[in-house]
Amino acid sequence: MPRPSRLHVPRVPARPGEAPDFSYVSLSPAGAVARPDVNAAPADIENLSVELIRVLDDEHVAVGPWNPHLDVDVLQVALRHMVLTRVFDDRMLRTQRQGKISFYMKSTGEEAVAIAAAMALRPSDMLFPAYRQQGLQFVRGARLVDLMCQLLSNTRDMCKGRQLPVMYHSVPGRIFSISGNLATQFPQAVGWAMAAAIKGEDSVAATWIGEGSSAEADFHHALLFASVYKAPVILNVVNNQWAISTFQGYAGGEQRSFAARGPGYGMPGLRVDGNDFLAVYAATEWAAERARKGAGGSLIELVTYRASAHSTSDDPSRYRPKEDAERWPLGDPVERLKGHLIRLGEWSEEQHAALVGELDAQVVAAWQEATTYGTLTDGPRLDRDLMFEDVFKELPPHLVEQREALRRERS
Amino acid sequence: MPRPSRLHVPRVPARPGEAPDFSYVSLSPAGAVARPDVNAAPADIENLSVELIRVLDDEHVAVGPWNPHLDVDVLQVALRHMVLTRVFDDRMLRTQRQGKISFYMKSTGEEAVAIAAAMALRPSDMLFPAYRQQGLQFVRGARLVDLMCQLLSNTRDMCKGRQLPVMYHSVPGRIFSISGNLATQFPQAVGWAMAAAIKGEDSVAATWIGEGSSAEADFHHALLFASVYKAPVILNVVNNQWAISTFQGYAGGEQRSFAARGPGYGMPGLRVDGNDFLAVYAATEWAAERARKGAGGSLIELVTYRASAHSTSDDPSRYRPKEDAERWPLGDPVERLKGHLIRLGEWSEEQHAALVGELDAQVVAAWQEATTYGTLTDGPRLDRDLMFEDVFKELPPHLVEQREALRRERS
Amino acid sequence: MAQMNMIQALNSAMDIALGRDPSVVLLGEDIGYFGGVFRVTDGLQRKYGQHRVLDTPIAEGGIIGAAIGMGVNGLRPVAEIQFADYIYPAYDQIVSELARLRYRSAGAYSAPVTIRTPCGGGIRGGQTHSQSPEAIFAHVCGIKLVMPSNPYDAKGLLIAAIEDDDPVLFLEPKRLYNGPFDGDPAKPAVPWSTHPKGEVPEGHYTVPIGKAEIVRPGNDITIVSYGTMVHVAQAAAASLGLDAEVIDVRSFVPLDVDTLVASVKKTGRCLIAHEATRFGGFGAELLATIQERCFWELEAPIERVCGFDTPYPHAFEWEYFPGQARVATALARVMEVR
Amino acid sequence: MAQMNMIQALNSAMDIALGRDPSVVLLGEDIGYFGGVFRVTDGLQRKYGQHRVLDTPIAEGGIIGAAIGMGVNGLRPVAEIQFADYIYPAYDQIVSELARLRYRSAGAYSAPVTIRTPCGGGIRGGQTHSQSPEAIFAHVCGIKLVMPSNPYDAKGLLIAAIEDDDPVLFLEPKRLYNGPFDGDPAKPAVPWSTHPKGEVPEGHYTVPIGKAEIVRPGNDITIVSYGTMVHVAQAAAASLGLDAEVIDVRSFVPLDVDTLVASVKKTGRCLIAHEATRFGGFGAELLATIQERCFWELEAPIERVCGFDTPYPHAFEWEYFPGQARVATALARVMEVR
Ligand SMILES: Cc1ncc(C[n+]2csc(CCOP(=O)(O)OP(=O)(O)O)c2C)c(N)n1
Ligand SMILES: Cc1ncc(C[n+]2csc(CCOP(=O)(O)OP(=O)(O)O)c2C)c(N)n1
Ligand SMILES: [Mg+2]
Ligand SMILES: [Mg+2]
Repeated sequence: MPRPSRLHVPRVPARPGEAPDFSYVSLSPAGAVARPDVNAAPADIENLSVELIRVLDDEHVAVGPWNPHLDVDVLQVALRHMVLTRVFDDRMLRTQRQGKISFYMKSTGEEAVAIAAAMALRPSDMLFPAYRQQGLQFVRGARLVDLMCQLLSNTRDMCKGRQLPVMYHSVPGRIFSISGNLATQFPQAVGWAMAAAIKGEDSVAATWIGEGSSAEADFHHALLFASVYKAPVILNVVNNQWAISTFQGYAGGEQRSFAARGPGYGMPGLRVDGNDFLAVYAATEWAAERARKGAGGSLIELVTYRASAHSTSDDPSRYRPKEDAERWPLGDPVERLKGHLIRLGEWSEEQHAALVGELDAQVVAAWQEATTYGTLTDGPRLDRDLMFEDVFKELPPHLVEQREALRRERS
Repeated sequence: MPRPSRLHVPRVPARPGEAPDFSYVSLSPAGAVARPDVNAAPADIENLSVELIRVLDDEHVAVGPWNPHLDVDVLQVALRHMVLTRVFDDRMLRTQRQGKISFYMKSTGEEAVAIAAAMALRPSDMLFPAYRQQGLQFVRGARLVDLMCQLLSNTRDMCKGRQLPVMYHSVPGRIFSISGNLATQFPQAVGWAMAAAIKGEDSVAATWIGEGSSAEADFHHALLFASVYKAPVILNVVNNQWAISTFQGYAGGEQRSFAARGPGYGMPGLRVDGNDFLAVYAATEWAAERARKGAGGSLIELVTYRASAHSTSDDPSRYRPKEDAERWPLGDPVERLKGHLIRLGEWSEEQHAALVGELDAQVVAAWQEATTYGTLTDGPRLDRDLMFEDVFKELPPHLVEQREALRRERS
Repeated sequence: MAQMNMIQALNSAMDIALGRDPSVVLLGEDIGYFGGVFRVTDGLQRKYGQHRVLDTPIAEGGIIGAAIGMGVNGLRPVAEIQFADYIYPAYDQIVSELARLRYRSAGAYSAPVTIRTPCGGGIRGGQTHSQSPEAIFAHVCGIKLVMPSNPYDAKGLLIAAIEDDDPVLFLEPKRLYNGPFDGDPAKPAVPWSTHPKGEVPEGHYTVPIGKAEIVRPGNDITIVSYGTMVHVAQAAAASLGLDAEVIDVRSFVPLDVDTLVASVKKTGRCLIAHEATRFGGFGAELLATIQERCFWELEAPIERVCGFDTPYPHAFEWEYFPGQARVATALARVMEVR
Repeated sequence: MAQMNMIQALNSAMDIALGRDPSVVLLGEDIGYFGGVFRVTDGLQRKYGQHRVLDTPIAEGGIIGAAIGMGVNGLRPVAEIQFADYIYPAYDQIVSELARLRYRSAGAYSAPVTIRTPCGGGIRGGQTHSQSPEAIFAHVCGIKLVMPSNPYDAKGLLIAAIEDDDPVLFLEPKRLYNGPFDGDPAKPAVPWSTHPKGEVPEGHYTVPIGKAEIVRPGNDITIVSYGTMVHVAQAAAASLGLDAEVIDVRSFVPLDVDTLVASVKKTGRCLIAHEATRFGGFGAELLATIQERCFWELEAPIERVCGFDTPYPHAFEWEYFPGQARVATALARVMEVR
């Protein structure tokens, strides 16, 4: 008789067919967490990694010491970016379903994470995203057509056809090239920040990683190097509860918050309501100021929920309750910011519907233009010689030879 | 004019020519730290990662709640193991200096770390050491001659000539094979512990890593997997202040204790006086009991000092003050245990001198025997066919061919 | 016998291994409750429980590190790396540890870990879902390395791998999961049920590691290939009406040199085809081995048809992929030499 | 001109690079205050400060990850990996990131990182201080790969590497640090001052990446080699009184195919010698490349003399090492073929 296993396996709160269960998410009331000085010693502010920094309360009122007191026009711009992200995601999903692009990844439900952070940072700060922070592109002024051409791998693709859809970058927007290999950007962002410090500049690097990806070695290397050299970096863990089918408990979230890793390395860790635009903004502002003052990096856990599928290759109804997203206790980031503006008397349902319509029309128009530059299957195509370029700065002889061979084959 | 660098670089307290400076080591008085229940929640015992668990006070008296109350004969056995380790190290260094072995690594000043842990564990527990825990071998009953034959890569070498000196193992002693690649044993120990749990056994795995090596990815993987599956494992970080020439501040020790990484992953972290046999014993016992009860792994930081060179290839006078070791605030582990036994009236300087003499004679005798089985340069040699074995369980055709080619070459 | 695609065949192999030997455990990202992103482990956690089919953190290095420890403690872990492109974070644990443990400890310790991972292109996966890293593991001593090209071999080789006391890296050409693929993406997909190797016994059997297979005997030229390219090569030879002898390498380490050499001695000509990039690829070792042993019988230079020495580009998948036309051109060239 | 051993030549290269270009920074384990375990960076932190010559945590993956970020932010990092045997934890950052960044971003981003690491055996370092991993990097697209065999090339190639806008992996055969080594450990050590390539200009110069060197012209046979084996091969050929043409590959990627091919077309015979394990080693690519292009000129099979396909065993260092006798036997065998 074999003995029964004694191994602990993380509990997954609810599976398909079961009722959603978010009792595991520990919440703090909006406004309840103190905002320490940006130079505070990490050991004195460990509570930030346990509590939950929130600004918007259930009545959509901004409360407490983390309220960034933003002007209404800033809030309206933020809402616009968030709605655009959502509209864009929805349309692009449809184009994928129609077979126009090979793959897509939505950020639905976590738009505030990227947009608030990008707005709280300076244009000179460098961003190292994972694949689900498309909001950064909008804040940093990307043209919709340019993003779409990347998705289409067409003749105007910024990646020259080399990357899967959504693996954007932007040199003018200071957004780094997205990698398909999870987590690798994390230590790179720290290195970038170290270089900024070495050059005596006060720019900050910010980077994002999924809570699932935080299990990778790169996460540790980033925290360690950031701590050792006090690099001016903001390390964001987007805890959207799921990594494809794997619950965050399998990434260590069952025993402790992800924010708590920060204090373990002698760095502040902030646990933040990721669906609260104002809270994300305020936390990012705090960490950026801290970094710019030379006090070193911070780890920010953004507590949010991946409301859509992992990607167009995924079907979440196989591994979690269908009603999960609606029951997520931190609500929807777009609805919450919208509610706040309405509450302030600076927005209305009518204005909102008009905005959605306007942005949707923009997206549709951009898509029409983008497809004129070709799609994966139709229209103009990138020159296949491009396949051999940029492996090195200059083409070495063996790639010249291979390029010629392909030319001959296709002539 | 380039701007001055803003990068933070860890401070090294003292370099050659400067006075030793250990003001950075935060101490707690012996007996001052409470001993929580072994089932305590990690969040409730974070103080253990900040304070310093100590039992032996400056008068060599065992005090406080962590006193393991060991019998005198156990203490005498412990002292014997520690003295043997030291004598063995000293003799083996000399044989290296005489060109008899190619390389050696001493554990001088940190003997308590391995010996107390091994004595506190059960023989059925599995040990995954780094290269500086030779004390484990003595506790687990290794024959001196067997260890020496490994150092000599001779005809009785347990590693069949394949490993550098000190890369021992022991199947009956349940000591894993030491790797030259730092840190790799850490997640392996966790996997071993997971397997023990899966099989329903109550054995514990213990593993050791240098504080410098804790920077490697494997350290993170180990903590993470141990936390996720509550594996019955004891993760020991031997903080002997130096990693070759690199001060522990470069491994993250400037901002925070290494023990504090534990709570970051939701696991207890214990900061322990590594030169205090009783403290190391007690902490190991606590962690083992916790693990056996199913409450999961623990991280133990052993605060100690590498009193000798890194290895026979190293010269520490190039990078730290010569008088450092003497001024180390936690003293010498052998002297402290000896002082404790004397204080108990169970030991004397005369007995000690006799013990040193006896063990030294044992070591010398064993060396004489070991060299009759060959040395790197003289005497009988391993069959060179062995070079091709154990790459795979059975020799594949290409290795048979290569073995034959070598036979022909040498005939 | 049953009809199985490669996914079902692999699933059946693990089902049988789990059923026969309580020390077999599976671990990997998304493999448990979900059954794997390619569904290769579908249903196994339900059948064998969460303690034998483990979902893991996303940490390939940790997965292999833990698997080694499990192997040392008497289990037979089968670890999945979600895509071969993501095996690099585990490279150190594989080459420095898993592959060397038996050697460095003179047999005192070893870990019978099997690592499964989907490889190869042709699924529009772009540069990070299309790689074929066999060469960087073939050069490492101490780990066996195999790749099946059909469901029958997939099941038999996987059972053999799990039962093997040495570590085995098991590469799964994902383009073949659902059906044989002759390199023409425009043709409608063909299921394995149309192929004789889609007939798979339901029970236990093994395909020996270390043996190549002559999938088509012939006399004009030897085509040495593996994985997806076995099917492309056969189609290319057929398109030219060549009487080619097509060899499926199947096992890189150990390599079945005798079968290769006997064939080339017979045909006097040889073409090597693989998807991986050419420079320093496994084709170089195949070519070198054959040249060393068949020099006097060779009537023409051995040629290699491989992936170009660039990452696998999303937009140029079918220009990149060494398809039928490229193989056929090379075959014609080698045959032309008199 | 000055007399320099390889350590001094490498040190001088970095000194010059740091002096000429404020964006050059060094980072690695023990490289700063201490000057490196082989003392290659001795004195550079003292001269250029702690912010340009950085001691790092022991985390090879972190070192390369951070170096990439630094490179993206306008620096030219030169990272040291203490031993090539310890480069594997950085494998993912090197192959998935450093080597692919320019390609995947279509030139928008790139990182001119140089990675230096001591490789090879012959110093009683056992299996974890003796490895020669060139093959597992040569197969990766997007990173240049070089290995000098003497102080002159070491300095010139390292300056070229640091100034190169592509990433370069720079392998240093540590057995040659202090003097040329012909493979006979019983002979007294010879210093570089006895060798013409120990004469090294004190100032700035480069040796181009991508060019092999004919270190000894000859007509009987071409010996293709690199690193320590260049010296062993020369001695072996001399011991037989052969008029061998000895080529030092120097640059694996890009490979100077023209020089190799021209030589073998001339001599009609070829022996390849390297220390790395044979199976799937870089010798296979060299052999394949030459066979494909020189088939009609070859008078005998190309042979390889390499390390055995086992880890580098401590006790059998000199049986393992492909020394003069083994090279000479192979040379004689190739020459014998008529
Ligand atoms: C190194 C590596 N391992 C595995 C994968 C496959 N993979 C892609 S996304 C993903 C899940 C990531 O989850 P998380 O980090 O939580 O981000 P999220 O998708 O929730 O935004 C996995 C396992 C990969 N891309 N890279
Ligand atoms: C992966 C790896 N990187 C680097 C080295 C080289 N190395 C050997 S020991 C050592 C220092 C380790 O220091 P620490 O972990 O503090 O252990 P200690 O020597 O102090 O016991 C280094 C860098 C190695 N063996 N393996
Ligand atoms: Mg997630
Ligand atoms: Mg240390």
